Amino acid sequence: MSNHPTPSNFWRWFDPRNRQIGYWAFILNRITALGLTLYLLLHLIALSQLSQGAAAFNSFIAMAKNPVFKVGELLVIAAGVIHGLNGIRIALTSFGIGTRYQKQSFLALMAVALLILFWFGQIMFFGE
Amino acid sequence: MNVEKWKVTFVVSRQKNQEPRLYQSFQLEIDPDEYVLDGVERIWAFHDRSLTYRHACHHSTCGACGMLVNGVEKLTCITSIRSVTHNGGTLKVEPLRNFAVVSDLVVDMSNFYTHLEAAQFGQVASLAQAALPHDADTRSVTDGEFERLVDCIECGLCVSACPSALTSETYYGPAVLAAAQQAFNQSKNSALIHFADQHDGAWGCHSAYECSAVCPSNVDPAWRIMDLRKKTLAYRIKQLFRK
Amino acid sequence: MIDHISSPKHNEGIWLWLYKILAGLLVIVVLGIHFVINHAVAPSGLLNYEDVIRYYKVPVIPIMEGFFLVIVVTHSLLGVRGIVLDMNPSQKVRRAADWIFTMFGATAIAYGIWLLVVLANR
Amino acid sequence: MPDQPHAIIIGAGFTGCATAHDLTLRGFKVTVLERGEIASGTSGRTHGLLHSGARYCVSEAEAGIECIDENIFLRKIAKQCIEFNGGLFVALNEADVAYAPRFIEGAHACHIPVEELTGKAALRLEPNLNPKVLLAYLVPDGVFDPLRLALAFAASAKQRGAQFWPYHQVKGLVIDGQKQVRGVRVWDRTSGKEFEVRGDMLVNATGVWAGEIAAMGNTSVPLKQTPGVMVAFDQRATQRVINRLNEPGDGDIIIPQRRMAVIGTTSFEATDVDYIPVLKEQVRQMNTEAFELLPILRQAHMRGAYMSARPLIDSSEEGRSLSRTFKCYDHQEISGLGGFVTITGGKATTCRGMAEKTADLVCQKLGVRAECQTRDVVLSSYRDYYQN
Repeated sequence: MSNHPTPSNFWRWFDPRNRQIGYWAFILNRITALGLTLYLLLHLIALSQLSQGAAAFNSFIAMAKNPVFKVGELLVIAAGVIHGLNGIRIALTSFGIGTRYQKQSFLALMAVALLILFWFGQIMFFGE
Repeated sequence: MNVEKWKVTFVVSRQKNQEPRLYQSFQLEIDPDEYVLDGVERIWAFHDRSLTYRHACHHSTCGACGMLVNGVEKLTCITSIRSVTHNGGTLKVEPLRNFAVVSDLVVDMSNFYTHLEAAQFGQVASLAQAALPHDADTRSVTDGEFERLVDCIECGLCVSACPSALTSETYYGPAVLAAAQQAFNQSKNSALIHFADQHDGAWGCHSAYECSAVCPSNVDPAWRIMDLRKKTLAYRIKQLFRK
Repeated sequence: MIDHISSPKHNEGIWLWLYKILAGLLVIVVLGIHFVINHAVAPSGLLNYEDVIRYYKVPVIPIMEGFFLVIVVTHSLLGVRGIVLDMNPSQKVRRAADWIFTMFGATAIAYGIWLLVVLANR
Repeated sequence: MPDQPHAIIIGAGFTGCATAHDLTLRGFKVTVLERGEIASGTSGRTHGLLHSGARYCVSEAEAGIECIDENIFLRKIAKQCIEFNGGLFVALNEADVAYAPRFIEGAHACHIPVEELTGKAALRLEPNLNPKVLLAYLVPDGVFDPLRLALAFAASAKQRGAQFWPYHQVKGLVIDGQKQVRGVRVWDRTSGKEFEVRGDMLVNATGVWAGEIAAMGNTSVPLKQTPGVMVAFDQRATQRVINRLNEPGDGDIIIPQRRMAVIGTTSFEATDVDYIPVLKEQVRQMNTEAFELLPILRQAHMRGAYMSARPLIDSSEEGRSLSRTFKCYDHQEISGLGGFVTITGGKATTCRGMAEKTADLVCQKLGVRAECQTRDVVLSSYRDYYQN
């Protein structure tokens, strides 16, 4: 651990100790960004199944219906919703809109994110 | 007169000659209304003369005494002991993060000051220009033209709390960008837009808002960075149509 | 003295940043449309091959999905590039990273569009 | 004598930094040793009042004249860290009004420009004043940032080659067989190492600690260490410095600084000034006096309280009436110790003048012919101090 700025300090981006709400938003944004990028990569690879015809794709979908995959899928949706809603906040505050209410807007948006996730969870696990 | 006394253990970061950091404990019996800086000064005066720390004005106008107190950036001269610990408690004092340690609690801020100077930031401004638009605190007390020392005391707390400053020593950091914003308001010098328009400038900010959370002096650097972004955008769009 | 003050590093100027923000907002919009259409056009949720192929027969769909692919890939790669820039890389590392990001993005987009063309023609 | 004489200055407060600036302008090689950070002693802890001299024009014309002269110089050379909005001397009762004729007379004698105002006019200028104000005088007071003023002098000196060694404490003097100071033994507190620094002249600019350094050479300085308390409130209640129109007393000056109001001060004697605790009783008494001037501060929040010890020249009187002027001592004359001078006393406002007198004495002792140039040389940006 170095006291002066150095790339090897990067893990401390994710250290929320003694930090406030805005920092939590930053950490969530960065984690979800990295998670979604990874998902994008996997998603593109998975979709190649489509090019290989009906059988390949349908068997992949069948596999994707098991609960482990569903939990993974819900995580992706969570990341997307959090990153997206927080992204709206960052975009607006970056143009000086609501900058002074960044804490309140983050909490409100995360409440919305929770509601959306409950809704998705409901449909995905108990919907059919 | 009866003065309340607390027993407080100061845990102080010690570091000399670039050796690894050690923590040394000092037991102090101290009036809880004294400030953390007073505690540090007592340690120097009565326990260990080799302790080094920065300080000057003891009333939050110079910005020299920024330290981490229990992990949080504080201007120690106005942080009362009562507000950060309890009787019988401990109080951890460390140097600011994101600066190289010179000795014990002293950090090297030369890079920071070089950047502030490059941002063409003056310490004295008119009352209107020294204030934040959403905080009219010092204006309109009296009529007439007055000047005052600006809010930023260049203490570096914001840099210590900034996640972007953790990994990049060339990132200007909140105080410098806030300084550029204020300088641009005063001079409208487009060189300041070029200064801000890069990843080391306004785009390296990731909106964690910790700078504004720890600022002891009402600068609201995060707000100023966002304002600087807006001004940069307006300037660049205007440039597009001028050509 | 530090020389980067006199010579600014134009590694992320306003336009790339603005693009990243706007692309991010567009991703949200398109994703919203995607979900609505998804449920309107294919109520079962595109979970078998035939549904997917039928979905892509609607002419606007491949165009929308292609657009979505481009903004999602560029937004995410610009974001990751921002994280790399936060580490204050040397000029050499930065150029190498930029090359990798560009190649990766171009490959991903080309591959995605090829996939769209294949599906739309089935 | 070498081509470039080498002066060692102990203490990087206002006087030390200003003397370094003056001596480098006169062609000296300068090394400044400071046991703490720049301005970490009395200098940093001043309230930051750039005196017009009016505070002393009745009791001590000499100090009053020094202040107004230096006030004008500093406004020219150190504009970068001065709020110059003027000041008011305010009369709240008949006793204050009775003091006015002496005040006017003193101000004229010291050629300090003053402008008389009725109570009403004063309230129009500063609405937060006690509405009981009967009479007021406008004076050219100002406010400076203490650390930055010292840094600006230090930066200017550094740009002309002066070396600053903060966290270096002097442990002893190096004296040769002819009772001549040749240098000092220094303890580097950042590394723990001890070593010697040699020079042609030693300047003791340690202010309130001047006696300790002098004692290392078995010589002395007549000095009284008189601390006072100051309190900062989080409201800039006025734009001008507010002074009580009367004899200097506790809590009779209120200074606007950034977004604060700083109240000063008290006066008592102390022997150990390395750590002076803030005495709550003094704070309470002083606040009561200050609230008389600006009742609005009763509702303001106290931001900080601190102690600062003035070095006052001892003419064996009580604290308040000690001289506010400064003195430059040649230890050759005091105890026959050569190569050693002490500068102490004075006010922050007069630091440039103190440096001039000190540098004059240093030049005279070393037979160097060089004129003082500090009256016109605008100081470098204080931030340059941190550039290598």
